[in-house]
Amino acid sequence: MSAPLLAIREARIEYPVRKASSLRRRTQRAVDDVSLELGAGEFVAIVGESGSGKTSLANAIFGLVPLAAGEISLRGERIDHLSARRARRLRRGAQMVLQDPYDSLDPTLTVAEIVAEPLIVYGIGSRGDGSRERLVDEVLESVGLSPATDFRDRHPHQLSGGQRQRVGIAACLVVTPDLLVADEPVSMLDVSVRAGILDLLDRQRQESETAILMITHDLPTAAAYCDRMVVMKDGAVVEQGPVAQVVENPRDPYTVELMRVTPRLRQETRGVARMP
Amino acid sequence: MGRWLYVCRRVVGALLTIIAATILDFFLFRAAPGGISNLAFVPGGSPQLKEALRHEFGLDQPVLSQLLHYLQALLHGNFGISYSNRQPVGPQVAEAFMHTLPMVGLGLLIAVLLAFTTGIAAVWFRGGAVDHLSRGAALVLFGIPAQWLAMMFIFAFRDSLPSGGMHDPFLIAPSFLEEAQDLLRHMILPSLTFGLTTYATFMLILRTSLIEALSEDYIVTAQAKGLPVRTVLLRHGLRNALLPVATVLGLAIGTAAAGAIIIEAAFSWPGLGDAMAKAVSQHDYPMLSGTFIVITASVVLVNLAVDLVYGWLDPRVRL
Amino acid sequence: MNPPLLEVAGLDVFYAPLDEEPRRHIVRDVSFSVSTGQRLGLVGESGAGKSTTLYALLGLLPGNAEISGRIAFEGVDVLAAGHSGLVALRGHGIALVTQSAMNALNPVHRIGRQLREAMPSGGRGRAARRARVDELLDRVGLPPSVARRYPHELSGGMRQRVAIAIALASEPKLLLADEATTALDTVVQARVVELLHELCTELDLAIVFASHHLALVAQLCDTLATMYAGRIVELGPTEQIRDEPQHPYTRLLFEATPDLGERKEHLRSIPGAPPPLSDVLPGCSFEPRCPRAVEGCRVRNPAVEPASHGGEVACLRPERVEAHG
Amino acid sequence: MSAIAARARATLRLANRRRATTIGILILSVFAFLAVFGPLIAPYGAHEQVGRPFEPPSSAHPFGLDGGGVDVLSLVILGARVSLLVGIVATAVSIVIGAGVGIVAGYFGGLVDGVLMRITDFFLVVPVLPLMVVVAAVWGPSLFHVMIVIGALLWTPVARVVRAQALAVRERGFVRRARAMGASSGRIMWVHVLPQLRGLILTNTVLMIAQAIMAEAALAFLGLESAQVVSWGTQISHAFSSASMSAGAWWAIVPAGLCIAIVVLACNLVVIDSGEARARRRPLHLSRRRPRVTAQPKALEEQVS
Repeated sequence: MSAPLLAIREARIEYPVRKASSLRRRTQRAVDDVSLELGAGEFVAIVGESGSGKTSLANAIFGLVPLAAGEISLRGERIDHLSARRARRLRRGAQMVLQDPYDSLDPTLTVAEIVAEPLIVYGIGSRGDGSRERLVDEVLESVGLSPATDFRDRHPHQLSGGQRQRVGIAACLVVTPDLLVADEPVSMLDVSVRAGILDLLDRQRQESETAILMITHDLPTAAAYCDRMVVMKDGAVVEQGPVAQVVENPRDPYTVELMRVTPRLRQETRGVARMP
Repeated sequence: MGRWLYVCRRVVGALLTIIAATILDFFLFRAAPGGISNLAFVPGGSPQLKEALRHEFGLDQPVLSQLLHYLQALLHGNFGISYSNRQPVGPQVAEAFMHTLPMVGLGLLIAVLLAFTTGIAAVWFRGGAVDHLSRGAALVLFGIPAQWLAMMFIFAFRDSLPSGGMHDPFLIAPSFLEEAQDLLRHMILPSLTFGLTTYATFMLILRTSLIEALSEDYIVTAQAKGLPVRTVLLRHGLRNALLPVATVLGLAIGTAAAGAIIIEAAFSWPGLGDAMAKAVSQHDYPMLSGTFIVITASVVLVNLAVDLVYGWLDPRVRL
Repeated sequence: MNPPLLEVAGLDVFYAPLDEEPRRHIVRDVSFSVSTGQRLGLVGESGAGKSTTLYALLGLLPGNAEISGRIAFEGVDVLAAGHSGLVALRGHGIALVTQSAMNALNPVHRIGRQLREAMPSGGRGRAARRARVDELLDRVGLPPSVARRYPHELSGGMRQRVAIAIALASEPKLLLADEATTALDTVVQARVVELLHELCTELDLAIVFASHHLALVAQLCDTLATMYAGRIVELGPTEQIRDEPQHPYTRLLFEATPDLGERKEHLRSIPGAPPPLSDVLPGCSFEPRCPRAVEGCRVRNPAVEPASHGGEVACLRPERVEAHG
Repeated sequence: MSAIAARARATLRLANRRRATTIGILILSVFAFLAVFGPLIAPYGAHEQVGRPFEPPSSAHPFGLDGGGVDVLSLVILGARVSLLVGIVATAVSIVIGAGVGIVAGYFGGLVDGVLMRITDFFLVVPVLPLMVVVAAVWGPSLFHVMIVIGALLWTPVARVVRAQALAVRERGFVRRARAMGASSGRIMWVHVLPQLRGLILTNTVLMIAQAIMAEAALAFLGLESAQVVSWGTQISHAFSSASMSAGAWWAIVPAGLCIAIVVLACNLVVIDSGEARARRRPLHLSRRRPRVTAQPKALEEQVS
């Protein structure tokens, strides 16, 4: 059996906390004993409220925060505790889509420079021969920013929110990753453009077998797009399974509660959910 | 609990800063090319004399024990002997400090009063004549060298107000009232110069912070409650604007100290600044070092006071 | 019949240019009414003019705003008295709850003080005011000890409850809520919405709830108004609008919003983006993005007309008419 | 051709919008011109006695003569060079130290940040001018010493603001993305962090020039600069020590101080617009200006009946 694309085993993440009343340093667990596997072409959502540790987990995959315990491997190779250089080579296959499209693009760069950055970092193509430019144009067209010549030289502030997020995705797809980690990819966008962005991610998965790990607090969106759902609370996974099972037959009390209080649009008996 | 820890940390921090400054002062005067270690030698003096001088100044001992000696002496108020008048520096510096205090105090009062009235008015009438006028005045005052303003005042009031010193030496057996009046007449120009040059920074900071505060959401909440404009402006706007003002005010005190030195030198006001200026021209290093330590310590302590006031103003302070 | 609690007719809000930008028309000819105990939801995307409409009702707009139209509260035309008429409504009859960011409460004052400040002045002793603080906190489900706390010591949900308590302090008849639950987690959000619902029924409070969260608005409100580019394009009873939206934008908005358990195949996005609010459009502002647009939509701005679901719609080709032939 | 015209028009429009900046730059250009070509323009030398002490302004000497019988106009023109030179050299020193410390501390954080900021805090709290006086006094009066001392002691505020901004940029999404990508620290600093700080550093540079010029004048006044140096600072100092005030020779005092005031004001004007424009775009929730209620109700007639 081949190794899964992404495997997180018993991961624990801790942050130092400084309290005024004590001079000793203490740590707080943001993620505690989380295990998770992701196969090629899978669309998995990590659902949780603020402080559930879902963003820390995403940061750990990219080595932005150290693991206190456990391991993370990509295609069977461990990527935690690695030197920056080796990790860079391995992580080329994993890219990150961020939440706030106003914030995730460098305002001083042009669209073409932003999209080309991973090519430069990983040393793909060379500067003179126009190969990078061709790649950039291709990927811009493929995310729906066409013709690419209209967008290449613009700065982020000259784009709408949805267009910015498309640029952010293009900057990931340009290196044809196997894994996209999308941290709240649509929560800052208007409802009317959300489906377009998610469809783009979904199409990428179907056409190129790219696995997608979406981190979100928006249960209905996660349920609509994902195959599998992982529910986190206070740093721990409380439930995971196929979407239909988690939504219709939740077992953990927290998941039950979450499903119950999520407002429904077409629910027959409308009204405010009563708290016990 | 958290508050007390904050206070303790600040007090310890301030003390450490003062100690570090005195150590810096020690090394500056000893290690630098024109420092005490060279000055103690009389050109052409016999080796015996040199040795005696070295011994007298303690220069034959290791640097660390010299430093400890020096700090110990400072702790007892012993700042050494002035080169120029052969008197202990300590009492002279103390006296000068007592002279500086009222002048700077009155100046600060002028600056703060002016800054608050015009700063609030400038925000309230934003973009209007008051705003432009007070901002323009602040910007111009910001760029005027204190010594130049002092000279202009001396020139302008050369027939009506005294241009230097603290007392009229020809006043014979004055009553208390006469004496106070005389002091005030001498103080008015230095204080005014100090107040005006300091005003600019205070006013510009207050204006910016107040604008910042008034664009926050809690101002909307306060207005939606139906509170009168005055209450919203003062209790919610100004109260929050005081936080950044306090932060920057502490730092502005250092700049103000610089102004005080120059102004005292210009008006021959017998305070710390004047003492420092005289020490420079007379190469009176013990005096220079003494005034430096006292000025630094005062500025650090004022900063400490500002920090403590900040902790009291902002309930979020814990660290 | 009694006059409605609040009646807004032909409300327009402009922003005069501050810098180099052109003059913007934020709220365009908005009319609606709210009666006692009614819960009206304003839905729309960012820049649709929801917040501006609410803030205009209390005269809380920045100095470069221009308001025109008619706003009547309990039958009295408040705009006739100019801006001061609106100011008079604050703390007397209409209250506001803003987004639950940290910033809505003053960070340097204790909660108790901020609550007491919001009470109508006069007629009450010190002890009575303190008792009222406890009562208000209890009303929103918080213990009396919260009065001695500072905002930064409270969680997001607690802060939002405090904000609601402050709004209730003046015993208002109408509560304006601007994205009041947006920054909260799902579970906390549900509790706050439940609290609002409870207050409406128990205190006979009317509420105007502005949010981009369609499902949430549909859950809380009995009446729904869809806003697009400054206009109310459709208004009517929530259930009817949900079941048979007549404005294409409303229908598309519903189709873009996933319901729990629904798969992606049912979801659609709306191509294009809202027009810049500086633009003077001769026709319908939704026309460039509308799948049903015809030539006439580009030149004629549709008037608000009664719709078959009992509400109103502003569209030349509403969906219902098409379906019936 | 038309492209050039369009560009010129755009520049003019910008100049009109940023009027204060434009005025500031124009004033600074005039003084920069004087600093470069001063010796060619000045009618007399800086140490040349051309008449009686304190000769009042006349057609031959429009600014009169100072206490040494030197032409004040020539002194003012020649003084621009040293004053601006001190401003620029000292600023270069302090910006390099300040921005360097700020960026390194802000980007790396942790222990590096802790150590650098303790040092910065110390120098931030210790009053700068007294320290400058002590250092300059011990080191001996010299123009070079003055420049270095000013530069080496004025960097702390720059380090503070640059660090704060660098910390903020570090938390921005695009830096997080670049780090997730595995980009090197050097690349992130150079491509992502530094460009965001450009405006801030530029603003501080301009303000620092003003501060350094004032500091030079202060040190000169306290006698810490060689009396032979011809700067605005030494002129004020000479005017003071030669008792121009009591001699009624206002012309010996006014020009040099005015020059300093104008240059400092011009520096402030250059940067004031950017801050004000940002502040203006953020409307206040409370201001004297009230929303205007226009055009009376359309449906008033129905209501009245």
